[in-house]
Amino acid sequence: MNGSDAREWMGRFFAAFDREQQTLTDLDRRTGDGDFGANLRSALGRARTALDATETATPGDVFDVVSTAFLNTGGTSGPLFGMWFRNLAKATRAPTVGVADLARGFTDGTSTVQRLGGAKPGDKTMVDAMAPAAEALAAATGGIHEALAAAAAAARSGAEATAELLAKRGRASYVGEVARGVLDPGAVAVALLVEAACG
Amino acid sequence: MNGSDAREWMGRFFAAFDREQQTLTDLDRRTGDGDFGANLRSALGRARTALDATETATPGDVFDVVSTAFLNTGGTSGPLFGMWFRNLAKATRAPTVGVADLARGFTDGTSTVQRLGGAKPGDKTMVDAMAPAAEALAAATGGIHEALAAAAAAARSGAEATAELLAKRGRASYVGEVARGVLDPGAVAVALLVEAACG
Amino acid sequence: MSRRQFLNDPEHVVPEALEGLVLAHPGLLRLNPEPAYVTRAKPATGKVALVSGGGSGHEPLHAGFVGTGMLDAAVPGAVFASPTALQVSAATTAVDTGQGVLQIVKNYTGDVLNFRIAAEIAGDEGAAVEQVLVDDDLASERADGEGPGRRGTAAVVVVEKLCGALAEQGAELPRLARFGREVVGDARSMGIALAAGAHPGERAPAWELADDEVELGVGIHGERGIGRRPYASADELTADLLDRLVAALGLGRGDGVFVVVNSLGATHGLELALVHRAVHRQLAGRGIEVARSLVGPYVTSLDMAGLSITLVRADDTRVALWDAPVRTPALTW
Amino acid sequence: MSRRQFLNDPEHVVPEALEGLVLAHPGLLRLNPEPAYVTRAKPATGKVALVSGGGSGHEPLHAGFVGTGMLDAAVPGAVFASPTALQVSAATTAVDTGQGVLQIVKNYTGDVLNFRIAAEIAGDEGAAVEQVLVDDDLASERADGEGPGRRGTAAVVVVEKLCGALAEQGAELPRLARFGREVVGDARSMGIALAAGAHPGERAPAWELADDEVELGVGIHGERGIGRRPYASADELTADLLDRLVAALGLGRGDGVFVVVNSLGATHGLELALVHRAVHRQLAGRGIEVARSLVGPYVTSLDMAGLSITLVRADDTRVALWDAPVRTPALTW
Ligand SMILES: Nc1ncnc2c1ncn2[C@@H]1O[C@H](COP(=O)(O)OP(=O)(O)O)[C@@H](O)[C@H]1O
Ligand SMILES: Nc1ncnc2c1ncn2[C@@H]1O[C@H](COP(=O)(O)OP(=O)(O)O)[C@@H](O)[C@H]1O
Ligand SMILES: [Mg+2]
Ligand SMILES: [Mg+2]
Ligand SMILES: [Mg+2]
Ligand SMILES: [Mg+2]
Repeated sequence: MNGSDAREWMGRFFAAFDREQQTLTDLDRRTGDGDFGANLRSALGRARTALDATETATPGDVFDVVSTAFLNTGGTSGPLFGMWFRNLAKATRAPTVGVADLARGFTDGTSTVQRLGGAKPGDKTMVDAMAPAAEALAAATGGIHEALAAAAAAARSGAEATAELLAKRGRASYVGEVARGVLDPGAVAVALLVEAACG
Repeated sequence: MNGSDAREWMGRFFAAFDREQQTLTDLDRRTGDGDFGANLRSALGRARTALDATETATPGDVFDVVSTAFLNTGGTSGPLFGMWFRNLAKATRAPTVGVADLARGFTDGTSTVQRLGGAKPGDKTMVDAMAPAAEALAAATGGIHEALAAAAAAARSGAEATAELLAKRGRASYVGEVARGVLDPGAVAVALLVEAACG
Repeated sequence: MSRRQFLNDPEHVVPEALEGLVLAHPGLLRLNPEPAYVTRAKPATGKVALVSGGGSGHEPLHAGFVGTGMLDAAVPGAVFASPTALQVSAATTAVDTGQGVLQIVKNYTGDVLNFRIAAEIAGDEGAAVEQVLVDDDLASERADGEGPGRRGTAAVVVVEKLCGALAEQGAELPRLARFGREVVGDARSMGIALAAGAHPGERAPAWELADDEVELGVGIHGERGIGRRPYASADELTADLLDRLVAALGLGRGDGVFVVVNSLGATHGLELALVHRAVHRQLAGRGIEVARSLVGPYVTSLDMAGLSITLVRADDTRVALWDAPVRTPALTW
Repeated sequence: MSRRQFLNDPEHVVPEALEGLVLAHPGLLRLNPEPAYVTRAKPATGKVALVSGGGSGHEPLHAGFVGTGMLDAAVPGAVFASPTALQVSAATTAVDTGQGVLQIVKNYTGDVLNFRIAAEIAGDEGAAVEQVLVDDDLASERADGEGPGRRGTAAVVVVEKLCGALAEQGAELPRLARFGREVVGDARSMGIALAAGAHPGERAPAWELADDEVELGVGIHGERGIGRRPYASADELTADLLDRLVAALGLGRGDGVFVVVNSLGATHGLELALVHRAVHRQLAGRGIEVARSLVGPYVTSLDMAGLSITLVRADDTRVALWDAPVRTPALTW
């Protein structure tokens, strides 16, 4: 994956979010405070504008821009996504990066999010999609496309599984049983992100 | 008039006020803000207590105590009466005082009230009773009893005449024609005061 | 809608608050309980003493401005009622050290009467007393010059600060009085309210406004103003007040002013700050320079939701006096 | 009942107010507009830098406490919302002069998260960063210790003052952080409200109370408290709060405390002063000495009609730090 692949990945992610924004907002309305779609839109809008205005060489350059956009956003998800991308950027400073680099970025990103947010897998948060995606990449043996496809599938099924969980962290923890059966919007957003990597 | 005569005068004034308090309040209710009775009661209550607790020799000592009580009172009438009594006290520092001393005290007191309050005779204020009383004393030729009786009559008719006047000063000036036909409470209080001097 | 306050007996609000204030500033203030007045904890010597006072309910005015570089004594009346003449004369003689006393009096009938009497009494007792009458409230100006004249409002803080600094420099009483009167002549204020306040112990605000109206030209005693105008943005409301103030003072390009953006009680710091921004920008747009500003609650009207804007002509002398050190509960630099 | 505020676009309240604040204190403050933070006009050198911040709506907190003897930078978020991680990290690296940075953070999930991220980022860029988490609000304490922990409220001003003074004396970062955490451990606050405030641009208060009720244990974001209690005299309400605070800190005869009687927004100076009198008398009755007090609006919750009482254990070292000079818009001596 080189710099322009990374750009295209982000472009597909923006487009996927545009399609799913309303769904994500509805999920946060049922499990949190309903601003997840708006928080993400402002972060991604800022990312899109900044990428358009910035020369980037390596994938890391691209992810730095996206990280900054998220870190300039309020809410809980903004700064956590920002730190996830920041770790991904640190692992992808070469002009062309491979599965091992991505795996390291995903893994470091996930552990940073866990450390900062205090959520463990199973707490019904974005971590429930991040962690399986990182594991899938780390375990991948084939080429980058197969690895990313495996990661995307893992993220999606992690996100799907959040429906059954009771939230332990974030606002959803305040509503308890009411959120049972509802997907966690942060985890769904992670699934969209990793799926977008597959082209 | 010696110190104990002055004390008795004040005692009769307190008693007259107790009788007329409600009437005075009603007059202020119709021409001003209705607190004249309460303002005077608090000043005279303080004067009564202070006189009971204070040794006095000359009439001036007595009037000083009353002056202080008035000057410790709010409203417009309190400080004006206080300064009137203060002038009377300055003129009556001898152990026994005569008509000339009283006339000087009344005259100085009236001009101080006029200077401070800016009211002229005919403005429907306490001055309309004070000024004729002072003039009557100044013009008196007989003994102190006749002089005080003449002053009392002059104060009373000055007070009665305020009914016909339109107020130029004080709160009564805000109500205009509505106060026509109503006596000015400050002027009535002056009449009570001077009448009390007659025993 | 009903208001409540933190209080015990409504009759005791003022003495209890005075006690609480002085307990918060033992190094700055002393309370004389009877008659009630507040003086500096460390009395000044060798200077003209400054005394102000008036009704309570305007806190931090006046007791909050007692201290080095400002007042020597403050004399509080009951809520919205003048202190008595003997309170004022007692405070006046207490702080006189032989250089005389400047009394700073807001123009209200009761205050004027009681301070004038107090000045005579203190004069009889040997104090040289001069008075500066503060009458900055543009809303109460009458074209025919009749009536009691403009009310005294937030400009009193500027007068107390500048005269306080000049007194600290050793200026003599006549010069101080002259200077204070010049400052007053160059000061105008105007207030605006979004909601009335309520008297301690009373649960209804003094008056109600329609949702789309604001009260223009309010004073500091809960009185209604000179009229209503439509509610509008802070920038527009500021422009309305500034237009009048600038015209009244005849300010133009190149002039400098002190600005006070004063909370009338319940107005939040965010609101005051953004109104100050509007004042600054609009004056700059007219070529008028803001020399110094005060933004905060200085002369309140109980818990009124409103603010006043004061402009006072500034020059180099006055700016130097403004910048001179001051150390009081409510103003320190 | 509907509230109104002085504002233009509700979205622009915070940047406009920041501009207005800094214009009022050009000698003290500088504004970095993007990302938004406020620093001292004259940066300090050779000392640990202090950075605080959090949601807006609490003015004068935090920008009002930037200056000599207190903060080096304040980072404001939107009303009641954390500043972003990059705002905080930008302010942190801007004021670091090589001695490191102490971040003072009120305990709210968003603030904690963003400050923690900011600390990592600033750390990556070479700044040594330590944090003091302020969690003084007794009402939000849970017996089981679960949940996000006690909220950070008015004790943050005491922490900023004392740490600010210690930093000015040249204390090193680890010692400053340790000291700050000790002060926090000795600090508890509790709030009480007579009426809720309203968000800029919103016309209804966040909640309504019955006429005979007060809200006990309110925070500083317009949340309801932990319960209602009957309206009562200021002395009784004060006793209710003090009982809890004294018990929580285990205070007894011979102990000394700092006291903050803090307006939550619309509470008048008269009310605050008389509550301070009650605090003083009631603590004296328990043999507890009030070493120093602050009485006024320090950490507000928009225009809430309410107040909080903070007690912080005082000792000679802390009193000396309290008394050290401070020069900021909202606290100066
Ligand atoms: N402590 C946490 N750790 C990891 N992820 C979290 C945590 N708290 C919340 N999240 C994620 O953030 C999402 C909500 O984000 P957002 O709406 O921006 O936050 P907020 O709760 O501040 O409104 C949740 O769906 C969840 O995935
Ligand atoms: N300017 C004035 N000069 C002289 N007497 C005045 C003046 N204004 C008011 N008075 C007197 O004061 C009386 C009212 O006194 P009071 O009720 O105590 O005053 P307030 O109007 O302050 O309530 C009036 O009846 C009138 O006699
Ligand atoms: Mg949300
Ligand atoms: Mg949210
Ligand atoms: Mg009356
Ligand atoms: Mg009256």
